[in-house]
Amino acid sequence: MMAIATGREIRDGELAIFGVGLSMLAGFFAQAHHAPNVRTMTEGGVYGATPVGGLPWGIECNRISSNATSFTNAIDALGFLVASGRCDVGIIGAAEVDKFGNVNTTGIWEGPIGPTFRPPKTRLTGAGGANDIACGAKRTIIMVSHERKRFSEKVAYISSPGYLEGGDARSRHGFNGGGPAAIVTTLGILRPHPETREFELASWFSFSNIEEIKANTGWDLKLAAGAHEAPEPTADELAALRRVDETGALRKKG
Amino acid sequence: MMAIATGREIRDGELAIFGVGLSMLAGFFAQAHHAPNVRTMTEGGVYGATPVGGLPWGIECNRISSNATSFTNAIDALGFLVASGRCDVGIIGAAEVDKFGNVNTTGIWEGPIGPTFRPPKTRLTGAGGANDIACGAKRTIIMVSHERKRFSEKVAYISSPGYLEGGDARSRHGFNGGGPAAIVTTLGILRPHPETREFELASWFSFSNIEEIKANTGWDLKLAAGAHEAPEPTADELAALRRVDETGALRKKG
Amino acid sequence: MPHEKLISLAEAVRRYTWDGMQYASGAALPVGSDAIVFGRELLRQNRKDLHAIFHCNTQQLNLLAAAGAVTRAECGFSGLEVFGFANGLRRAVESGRLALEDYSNLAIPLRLLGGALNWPFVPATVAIGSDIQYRSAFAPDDYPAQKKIPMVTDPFTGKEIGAFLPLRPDLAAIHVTLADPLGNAIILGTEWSRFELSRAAKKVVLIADALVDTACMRQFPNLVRIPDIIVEAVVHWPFAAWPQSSPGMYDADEEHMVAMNKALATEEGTAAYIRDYIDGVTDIPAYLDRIGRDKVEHLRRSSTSFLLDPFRQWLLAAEEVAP
Amino acid sequence: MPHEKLISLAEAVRRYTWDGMQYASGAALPVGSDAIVFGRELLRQNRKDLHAIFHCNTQQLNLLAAAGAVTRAECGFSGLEVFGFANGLRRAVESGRLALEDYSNLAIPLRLLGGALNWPFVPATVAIGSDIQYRSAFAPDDYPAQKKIPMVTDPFTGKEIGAFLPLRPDLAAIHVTLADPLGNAIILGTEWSRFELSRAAKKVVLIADALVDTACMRQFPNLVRIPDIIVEAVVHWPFAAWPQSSPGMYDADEEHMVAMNKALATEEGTAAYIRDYIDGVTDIPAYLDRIGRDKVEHLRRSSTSFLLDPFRQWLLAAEEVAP
Repeated sequence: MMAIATGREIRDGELAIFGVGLSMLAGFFAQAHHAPNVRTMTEGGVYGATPVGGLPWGIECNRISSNATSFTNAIDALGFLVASGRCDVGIIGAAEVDKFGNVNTTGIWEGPIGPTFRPPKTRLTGAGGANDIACGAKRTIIMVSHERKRFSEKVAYISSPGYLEGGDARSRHGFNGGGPAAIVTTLGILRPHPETREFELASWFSFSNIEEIKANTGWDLKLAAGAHEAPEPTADELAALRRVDETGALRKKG
Repeated sequence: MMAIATGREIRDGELAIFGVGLSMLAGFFAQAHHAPNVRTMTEGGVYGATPVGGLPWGIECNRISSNATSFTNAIDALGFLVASGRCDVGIIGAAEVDKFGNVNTTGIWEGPIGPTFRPPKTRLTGAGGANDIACGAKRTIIMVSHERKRFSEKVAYISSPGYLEGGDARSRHGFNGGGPAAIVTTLGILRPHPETREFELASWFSFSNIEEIKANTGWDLKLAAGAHEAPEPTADELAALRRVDETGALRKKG
Repeated sequence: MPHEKLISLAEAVRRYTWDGMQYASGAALPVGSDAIVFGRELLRQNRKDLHAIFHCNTQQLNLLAAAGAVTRAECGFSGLEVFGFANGLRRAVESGRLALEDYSNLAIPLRLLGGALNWPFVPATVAIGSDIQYRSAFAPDDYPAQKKIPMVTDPFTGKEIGAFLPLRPDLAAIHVTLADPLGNAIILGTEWSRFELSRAAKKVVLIADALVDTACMRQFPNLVRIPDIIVEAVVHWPFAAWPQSSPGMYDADEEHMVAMNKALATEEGTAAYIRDYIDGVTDIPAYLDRIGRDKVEHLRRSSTSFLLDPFRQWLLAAEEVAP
Repeated sequence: MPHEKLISLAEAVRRYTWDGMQYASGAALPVGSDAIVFGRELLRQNRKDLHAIFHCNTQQLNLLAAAGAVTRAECGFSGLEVFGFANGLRRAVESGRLALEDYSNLAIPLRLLGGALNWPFVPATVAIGSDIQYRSAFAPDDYPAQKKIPMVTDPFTGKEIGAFLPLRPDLAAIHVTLADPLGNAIILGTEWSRFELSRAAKKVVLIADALVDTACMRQFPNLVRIPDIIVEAVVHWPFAAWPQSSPGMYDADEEHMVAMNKALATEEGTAAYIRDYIDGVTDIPAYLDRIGRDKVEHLRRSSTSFLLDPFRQWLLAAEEVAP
């Protein structure tokens, strides 16, 4: 459902950058279903590839190298096409996200870091290309498992900026991109309030509800204007998803 | 003689950038004679090429494309390898040069341009890669025909910087390169004074003399310490030159 | 086979150009590969007041300037290498009809890099300290020019270096050796600045000497430096760079290089050139006839032809590629 | 054939590395191609206190960190993609033995670009406004950090953006698919940042999965993105990236990826890994034996093998390439 909900955010003809795993599943699902002309890329500069024999496990896994039409490089993909503001939509993941859509993938400190930087208790993967996407893509979609520990009032470390302190805080930094348009979770979809930029509950999946989502969110989650249950996946959507995820490896997760 | 004298300035193993014509003849002469391991490049990012069937008439003339080992691009050649300060020696030409080794290849105004920029009476070719070489190469060699109108107290327009107003003026601009090491002319060789950076007569070719050179120089040309007649081309040098310039097209000029 | 992006030369010019636009040519070095056929069509469609972004001058800029179609130009080099001064451009500059803003051959691609990255400025360690920095043809009274290449303070050392204004041309008409109908392109010979230009321009049209099947791109993805996702349209036009060269495809027509430049030195010569080589030469057969079929065969026998060998099996025949 | 630059792996490490140096790996994406054999030899020669510049973490950095050979590292991404967290690196960071300075995946190649151009700083529109800018593992008390990514004022608009410090590593050990004995290299698969790194590093050593005759480079000069003029030495080592993949040559050994990362999670596991896979594995036959000859054949049957087809005719046999 998470992959379908994310895929619905992608429009036909857009230039879209995916990571691996669910993010790529969502992207290729969109391509197979309603966005046949979506222009796909990865941060490594792989263009024109379609998944063969199961989705790739890595951005440059040979599975994606076997039918690409172009290989370039990181400055091209993340710089010329993403940080420049040219990419329409990027999908990123998060270990922890806060109410302004800021993402932490760097570490868990158990409490604030303090004025002196110290190693995290648990080191995560760092920002990777997600920071560049979060800064540069016209809009981003954040995919994250809906657990209370992952939805914080304020993340310990901002690896990839959402709306920072909220409001127009992004505009102080000269980013070329617009910020997160949605947080798609295992339970529903959160969207930013148009002025405060605080994320609010916009829809819940049929198997969840407002109370469950609030209970799994670490801030006092508001209900967005017009919040509603998300439409169930259609038969067409499910068929498209199955075509993309031949091996079923990812479907079971999301 | 001009090609041989310029070639003598190039040392074995150096990274050297040439333009077309005499400059390339000088470079390939050096490679054929005393600098077999000189690493040659052009500003277009052509690497590993040796002249086949006569020297190329253009930097990307097909003659140089027919046996190159690598083609890259302008930022690589002029930026990464030259403006960076990595290139040991660059050879550039000049329509007009002044006593501090500043080069004009942009236009002839007949007198100073004045506070308002106006089109030149005679438009020349502009700076091209010579400015980048003049700014970035560890040292440059300027090749120019020794005529009074080409040797000015001050050029009307600095297309490629030598020592600007002399002394340590270059250091104000953050260039990565060192400036011109010699002006090799049709009559002899001028070198900069170590402190004032004014170009002085360092040697004259056997067929010329101090008086002729002074008469063809538009500033009061001083004699460098240790000025002397340049050694005659050796038989080995002449043989190497002939091997490089198979067709003889350029030899007659220089 | 999908043909979506294949359009005619006339259609490409109609659709993607307008009077007063910033028009960039994607070329190799001065007398290298430049889609001069695009410029010929610009003249047939009477485009005017162009602001030309040409890394280096080519015969295309020389022609457009001679014909009075360009009022502003930015270049790193404005000659024709061994063919001497570019007479058409020169005449337009000397008469004051065309303002030529001088940069260096590194400054232009760095400005394109900055445009591609959407940076507000690009650090400059070249083209500073000289009259390229101090003199502006676009702002002649600003002397020493403060706005052309202003200084910026390095926050690490406090020292000053220069800052270039990034370039984002409205359109880049980029010459490539091979393209597929989707818009993937292979360049043989140096890229010069075509990689950066293709990302800096707001729109990209490819002009390809030959078309190949997409299978060729899948065999050589590392050679596809311009991917379809950034390309609006593909125009197939053999000898698109003539009289200039295209490594792997054809040599320069040295005779025509000289004759053309000679013609562009005068108003009358330019008019005659347009009459003889541009007006009415609207399709490929007529174009190749005008070059001369013997000449075409001669130029094709280039010492660089072997560079094309690995790709020949995917070349599409004329009947497969008509848009 | 000139063999000047072909040297053994052991000789390359002896000649071009030292304790405390800035060491960069030239790699594809995280679990892509990285010359991990160079790191294995660094451990055999007991190099210590390395300052690692890795665009992304790889199994090489994971191994070097696990073994305690790295005290400082700069990365854009420090995981192992689907293989999870990099346990060796993670353990070194969490214990405080290794200071990991975080950047983003665009910040690192832009810093290499700045190093290659010898700019004093590089404009930054990413990695700013976040803790990547405000937190410095190398200067933990500088908070919010003023020196890691300071601000610079755009002279055109007066607005502020960030400024990255350029990188100029002492050595880059770059994994390439094919090299000739002169040092020209072809990369299959994305370059990631190997082009910029090869120009930013003070010295470059290539580690090639296979060697080819220079005639191959003359046939495909546009694929030669690393020319011999900037290369110090060439090491031939098949499966140089194992257990990682090399497009066209071999797939990743997923089983060993998992087992290796599991081993690096503990001191004991790391010691066992070094004993089993590094100590004494000093020549190519022993190395391939350790991988397992059946495994080697299996990994070679990659769905990307066709990418190598155009180059097979120039591959040099083992007896032709012994240094």
